[in-house]
Amino acid sequence: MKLITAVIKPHKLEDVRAAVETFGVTGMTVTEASGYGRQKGHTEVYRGAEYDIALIPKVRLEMVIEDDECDDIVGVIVKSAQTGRIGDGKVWVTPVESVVRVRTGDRDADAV
Amino acid sequence: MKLITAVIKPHKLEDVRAAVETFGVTGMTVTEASGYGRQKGHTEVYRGAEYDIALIPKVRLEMVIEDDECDDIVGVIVKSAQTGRIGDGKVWVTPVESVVRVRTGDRDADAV
Amino acid sequence: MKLITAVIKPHKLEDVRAAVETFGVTGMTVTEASGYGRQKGHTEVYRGAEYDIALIPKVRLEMVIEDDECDDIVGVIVKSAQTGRIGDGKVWVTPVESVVRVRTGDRDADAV
Amino acid sequence: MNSGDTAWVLTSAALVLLMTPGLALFYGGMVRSKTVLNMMMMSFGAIGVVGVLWVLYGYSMAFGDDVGGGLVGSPTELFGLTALMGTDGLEGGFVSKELVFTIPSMAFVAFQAVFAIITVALISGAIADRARFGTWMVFTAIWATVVYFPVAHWVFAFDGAESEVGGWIANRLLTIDFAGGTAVHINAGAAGLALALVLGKRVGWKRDPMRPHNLPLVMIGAGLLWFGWFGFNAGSALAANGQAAEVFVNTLVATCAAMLGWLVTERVRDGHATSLGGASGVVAGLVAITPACSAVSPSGAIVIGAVAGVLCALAVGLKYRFGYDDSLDVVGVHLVGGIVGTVGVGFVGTAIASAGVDGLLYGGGVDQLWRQAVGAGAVLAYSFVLTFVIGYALQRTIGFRVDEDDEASGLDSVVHGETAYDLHQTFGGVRTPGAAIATDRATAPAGADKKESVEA
Amino acid sequence: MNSGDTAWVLTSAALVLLMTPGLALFYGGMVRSKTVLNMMMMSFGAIGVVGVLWVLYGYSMAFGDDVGGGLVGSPTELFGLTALMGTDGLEGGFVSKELVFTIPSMAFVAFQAVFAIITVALISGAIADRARFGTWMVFTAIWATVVYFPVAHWVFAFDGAESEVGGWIANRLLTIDFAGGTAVHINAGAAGLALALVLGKRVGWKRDPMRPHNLPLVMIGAGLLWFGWFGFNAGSALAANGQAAEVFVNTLVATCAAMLGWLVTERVRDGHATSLGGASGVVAGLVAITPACSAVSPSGAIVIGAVAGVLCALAVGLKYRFGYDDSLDVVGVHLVGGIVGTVGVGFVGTAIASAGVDGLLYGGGVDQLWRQAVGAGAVLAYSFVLTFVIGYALQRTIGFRVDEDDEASGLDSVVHGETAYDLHQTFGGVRTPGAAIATDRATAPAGADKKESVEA
Amino acid sequence: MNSGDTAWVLTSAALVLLMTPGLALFYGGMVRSKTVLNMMMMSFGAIGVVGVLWVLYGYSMAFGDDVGGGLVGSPTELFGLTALMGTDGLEGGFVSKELVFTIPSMAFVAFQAVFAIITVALISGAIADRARFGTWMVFTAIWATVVYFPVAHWVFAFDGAESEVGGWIANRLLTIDFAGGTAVHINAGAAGLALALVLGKRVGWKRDPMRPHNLPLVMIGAGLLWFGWFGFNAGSALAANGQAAEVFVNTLVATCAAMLGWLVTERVRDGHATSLGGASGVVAGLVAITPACSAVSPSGAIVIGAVAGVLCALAVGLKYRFGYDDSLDVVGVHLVGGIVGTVGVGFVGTAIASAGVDGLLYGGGVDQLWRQAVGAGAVLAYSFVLTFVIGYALQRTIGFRVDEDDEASGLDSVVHGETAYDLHQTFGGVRTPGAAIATDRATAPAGADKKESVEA
Ligand SMILES: Nc1ncnc2c1ncn2[C@@H]1O[C@H](COP(=O)(O)OP(=O)(O)O)[C@@H](O)[C@H]1O
Ligand SMILES: Nc1ncnc2c1ncn2[C@@H]1O[C@H](COP(=O)(O)OP(=O)(O)O)[C@@H](O)[C@H]1O
Ligand SMILES: Nc1ncnc2c1ncn2[C@@H]1O[C@H](COP(=O)(O)OP(=O)(O)O)[C@@H](O)[C@H]1O
Repeated sequence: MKLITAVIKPHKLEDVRAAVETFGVTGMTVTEASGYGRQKGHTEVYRGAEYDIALIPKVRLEMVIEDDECDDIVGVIVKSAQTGRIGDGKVWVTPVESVVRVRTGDRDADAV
Repeated sequence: MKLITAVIKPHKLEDVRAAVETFGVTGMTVTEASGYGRQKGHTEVYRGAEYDIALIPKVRLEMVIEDDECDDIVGVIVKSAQTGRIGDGKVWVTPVESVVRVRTGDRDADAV
Repeated sequence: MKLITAVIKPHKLEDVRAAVETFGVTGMTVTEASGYGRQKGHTEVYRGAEYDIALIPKVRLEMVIEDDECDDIVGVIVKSAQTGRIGDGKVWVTPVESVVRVRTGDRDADAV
Repeated sequence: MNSGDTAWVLTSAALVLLMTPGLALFYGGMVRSKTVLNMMMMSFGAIGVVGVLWVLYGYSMAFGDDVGGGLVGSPTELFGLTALMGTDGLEGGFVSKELVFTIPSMAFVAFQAVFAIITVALISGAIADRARFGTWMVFTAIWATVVYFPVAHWVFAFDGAESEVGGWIANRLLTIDFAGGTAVHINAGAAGLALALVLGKRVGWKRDPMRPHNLPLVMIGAGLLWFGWFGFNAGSALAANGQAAEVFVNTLVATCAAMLGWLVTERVRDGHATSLGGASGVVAGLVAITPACSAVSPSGAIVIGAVAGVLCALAVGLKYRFGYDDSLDVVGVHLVGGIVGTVGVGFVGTAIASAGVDGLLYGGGVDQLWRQAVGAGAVLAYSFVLTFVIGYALQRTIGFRVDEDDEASGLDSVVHGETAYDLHQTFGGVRTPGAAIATDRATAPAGADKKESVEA
Repeated sequence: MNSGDTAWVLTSAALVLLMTPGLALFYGGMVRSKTVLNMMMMSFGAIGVVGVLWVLYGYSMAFGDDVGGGLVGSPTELFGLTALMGTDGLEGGFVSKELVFTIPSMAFVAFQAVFAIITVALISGAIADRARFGTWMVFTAIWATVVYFPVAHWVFAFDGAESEVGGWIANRLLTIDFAGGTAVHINAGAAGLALALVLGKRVGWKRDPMRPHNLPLVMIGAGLLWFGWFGFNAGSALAANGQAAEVFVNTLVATCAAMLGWLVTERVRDGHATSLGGASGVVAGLVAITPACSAVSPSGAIVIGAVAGVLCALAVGLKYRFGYDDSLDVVGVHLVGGIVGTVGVGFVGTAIASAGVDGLLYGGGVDQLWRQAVGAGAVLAYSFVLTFVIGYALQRTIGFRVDEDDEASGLDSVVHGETAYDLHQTFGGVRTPGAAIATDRATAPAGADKKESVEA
Repeated sequence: MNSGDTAWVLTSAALVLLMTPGLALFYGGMVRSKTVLNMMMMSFGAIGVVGVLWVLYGYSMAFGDDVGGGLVGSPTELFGLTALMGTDGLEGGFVSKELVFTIPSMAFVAFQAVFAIITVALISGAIADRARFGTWMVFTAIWATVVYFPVAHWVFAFDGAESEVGGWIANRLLTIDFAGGTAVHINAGAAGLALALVLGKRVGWKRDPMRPHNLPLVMIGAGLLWFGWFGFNAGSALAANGQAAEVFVNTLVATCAAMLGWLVTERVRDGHATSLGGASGVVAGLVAITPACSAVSPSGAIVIGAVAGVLCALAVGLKYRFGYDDSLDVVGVHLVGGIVGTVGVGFVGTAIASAGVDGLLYGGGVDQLWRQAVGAGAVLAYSFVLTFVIGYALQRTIGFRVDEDDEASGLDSVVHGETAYDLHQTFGGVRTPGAAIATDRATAPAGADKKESVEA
């Protein structure tokens, strides 16, 4: 099993979800995140004092999937999350040794 | 070392924590998350316009633990987080190459 | 590639970021987290009823970086996040099989 | 008709109306974020129901001539209020034909309407997080009719004001209750206790942390309540005169003293003076000075306030000892505070105050003290028993308490189909998985049918 | 000069001033968290612009003697209001030399100023999330001058009050509009519709969920609006008399009925009675009773309220059917509610009310009904056409709508350079990457230059 | 006694009382989320302490006959206010025996009480996030006694109003300060500066971002302040007359102009017109028109407002240049705004205004100008010096500033044992690790003992 972690622009969440669903990914876990990178933040001014807001809102997705689907799904995520502008995010893959569905105790392929 | 990541129902957090503590797990990191999966969300209505709220509140736990305790602890988490109803969540295990305690610089088994 | 995950005290975020930047780490993903461990929380009182607030605010950083930089960067993080007091946090390293930059499709070393 | 008096009573009526939304905020901030809307809607719903009933027959039951041997005013006498309409027209300066003392009857109607409303709304604090909204709406109608309107008649209907023969507590027992320590606060407090017993404890009570989800909201509520309460108390003079001014000062200073009393109690006992304590002290002080505000000197007001602040701060712990889940302390604040103020008049009342008689500590003996105690006790007992019966009957018939799953999910989403906050910097207002919007009501199925599971 | 009347009108003016910040909260809570500040600033900005214009020439245009064949009052007659100053001095009790009926002209100036302000602010609800703030400020100035001041003259300038010859709707057509169903609500509603059409739909409308980000904020707003509205309606009596008291009761009870009407409609149709529905019902009821409050009995007020609650609850869905993005339902609530109330007087008006005539259902025939309909229609048409022209001209010249990227980012950060909430337990107020603070304005470049990309 | 005047002053007193909770919100929204409760409690605490002192001896010190060569009124003369009680009873319409002009003394007591309260509360903005709450409470008592009561005597005690011999600024120097530009705003502003210097800068000042955590809360506060300020200014006429009406209009329009002035300044300098700027402009305008509102024409009010808006927008940057951490700009807004208004009267005052004399620009020469400048300077100097001494003494004895760890953790949890918000959709109200609840106070150890470390 693999764990795909994707950090993307928030408004791309639904596009990505819809895209991976066609590959049979029916579950994922989503967290709010902030990103720091090439994309620059913006400036806010409060009573004349300027603040640079460098952290940019992102969404972080985690999907545990089967090994053989991995490359395809990464490709699908990249494609559906792409706007071509700086800050589109990253996708990375890490190995998973086992996964369990809490409700049933099912393991690995049966668990996702 | 292993990293156990568990996505569970929020109200099970304390049960899980208490359960793993008896296995000597004294630390963990908790994040708020939202889940998408078999469990369906609910509908909200604002001035007659309906919204399906599909993302369901979950809690995401991370514990770095020693290799030999791994199976037991996963078992304990699954047991203590189970309600038997759809949406109980997932637990997955990934390999950890090293871990450091920031305060002391202790490494690996000493660090957790 | 490796993924460094660091759970640190919130007010150390900027120190860590500045420190790793000198090692060429130009991007990272940040999430709000709560920690449970040796560090004890505090007590709140509402109309005479006491609550122990055990979860302590932390910041969780993720950086995907190249293998050979890993040890140095972990060292730098530990150093810059250290206050020497309980609750300084943990840093752990997990293997990454591949990473993609969404904007360009660049892979691995080019992607971060 | 006196235009200055009328101006003050109209202003006061508006001030008291604001108290109920203020209460909604005060209560709403104290519950968990998953039930704040339900908490607020119990107050807003009470406004809707009681406001309409008041105009139809409530005012008549409270201020009409005695029927039923003094139990209540005649509900038909002023039904629909048409009898109170009529002015002298443009040339006559629109002076009202029907007066209560120096003000138009209609101004008195409005002023008393908002008293009825807030009394009912106060009760909701005792049953936070677990009541069916529909049943609550039915309860407000029945309770107002069977409990509040009669009690208001006893306490507020002075002989010769609106009708010839008024209530027994005001005119025969001669309990001093200037602005409603008995009719409003003891009444609501006793009813809250009864309902808390009927509905039972919240799931997880004493185990799960049910701390306030938004204390600034509580503070906004407390501020608006305090502001509005000047209308409640000083407006009860029904005139802009020296009495109203004395009452105003007493209301201000008793509240200050109560806040300090509560904060000091907390600091000594818990080690922290809290903002929730400050806000609670404000309300406790306001409650306690309500019956007493025209019968004490400013120093007496300080005493009543300080005592109420300390005692209520202690009393909110009673529920843990006796095991009733009076969620937002309607008993600890309104019942106890109401008793402190009502009985306190028997101790620190003074004849130099505009409507006072000398209490025990001012050499007046126990005469007034027993009048105060009997008045308080009568309202307490009546309200507790009747409310228990009404609540029990509703629970047994249409059901008053939601089921456990819905309670765990939170009433906002289950009952009202809403979420209070959507502050996500990231998800907020972006499409999220499955967030299809059905807006054409003709084709969409009803929302209730779609609900599958919200028990996460 | 009558001091009681003056006290009441000054109080009412303060109450109505509060309505605009209340509206800012009501509207602000309904948008997404990324535009709440912009939404609020549209209201606050309207206060600033219209307040200044009112003093300069607005009051004069509304209440000066007819010029232009009755279109408007003379803008120069009372320019700067200096002509209305002057009192009898300390010995004379500072009695005002210039009166409107029994109150100082200046009190009337203040009271009417806040009417002008809120009418303009109301419009902003129709164009949430997408208007350039600078253009909005220009729009408020033009719209107040070209639309509001003339319409206020027609409806509110009674012959002989401030000036000799007043407006045609008030004095010739004899439409009954006690507190501004036409001049305020139909006017703002029609203008909102026109602007919504000119600016077009928000990006993602009907696709992305644009649910309210903070419903307790909406409830605070609704509470303050209700409170302030007593000044709006009962203050329009311009005296503390029997009429004001009748109006007060009608305003209270109609609102209660409307809230219940809206909630029942929702419960039946959607399966949930919502808090947003309760708050919306409150506003719908207040809107509808505004023109009618001095012309109906309390029972008539219940009818008008209930009808408005139900109809407005249905009308807010029209935008989805007809495809205009009236974001916060200025049309569904203010235009529809205003029509219900204005035309409703033709049905349930009654001569026993202080300023009423018998409507159709009270045997009065259709005479008043057509007067009401014509008054409503005239204001609606005038406002819609003029607003459309003004909006279109602004869009074509300086631009009214922000570009798509800015709209997606949210106007708060792009236009105002601010974020509404910083509630992060962890990041809040700790240094975050790159959070350098430039405070010496002399050396720092202007903020606007630094903005690079906020389109995430 | 005039009932209309009394109604207006009672209403005004309630309005001004509301200003302090309004200020709590205004200030509370501007700090970081970890200190919002502490910020609000500094205001609420001030209400408690000053309210009680006022009744005991404060009113007497401010409005009793001169003692100490005119420094202050006699503290014993009206101790406890019992001397002001007494009415003509029911038959006499409860007319007060003691009057100030046409209103009951007690109404004046209430009205002036809330002035004392808000002045003290204003100071807290200068020392956000770092003051010990207990010491703050002690400070409020000392400062009110030693600084405010005397200054109020100088400025507000007119000969023959409450007592025979009043204060020197009001009666001898003849500075025009209608509603407290000197006694309230310059006074609080100078005190804020002194305390900011005594306590020193916050940890991380100029380095960490300390942006407002909740701007809608700031806007609610600004709205309530504006609303209440009509009582502050127009209520200072102590009557519902032509003067009150003029003052009302001036207060409205100056604020509008100030808001526009601040927004334009920001737009030009920073590229963004902000909501915080709008709210700040509102307050700056209200401050500046406070002393001037009865002495200028509406056009003059526009000038004073606009100048204050621009100057205060610039002045809030001074702290960065001179290096004092006046956290929420008590100096930049209240001191500067107070000076603009007080000295401004010397320029744009006009004799046609009810209490005005011609200023420099109206051909009145410099006579009034120096009176204004001397009055302003005297209060500024007295307040600054005394406050510095009081603050320094407290810091050296019981300690005024919290330690660094507590400051980093945030005062809410450390000092008050509370967290302002618990909005977590997930954790909120579910059991979290170790969340044991101790509710039986008899057995539980005090909370303070349990605190181990909150310095994360
Ligand atoms: N080395 C990294 N490790 C983890 N996350 C990263 C890393 N670099 C960037 N990110 C995440 O990816 C996001 C986009 O990166 P950025 O450099 O701004 O743009 P791009 O990926 O288009 O070059 C960042 O906001 C951050 O959340
Ligand atoms: N493939 C996956 N990868 C990561 N998290 C998942 C995955 N599938 C489900 N989840 C998480 O597990 C939660 C429960 O899954 P769900 O399918 O609703 O129920 P169950 O696990 O009981 O079948 C989801 O809300 C989501 O957070
Ligand atoms: N086994 C673990 N796995 C993951 N995170 C942990 C683990 N133990 C501790 N942590 C995280 O590290 C933080 C600090 O740990 P703690 O035991 O309090 O102090 P220290 O690391 O200084 O001994 C915790 O708040 C938690 O977020």
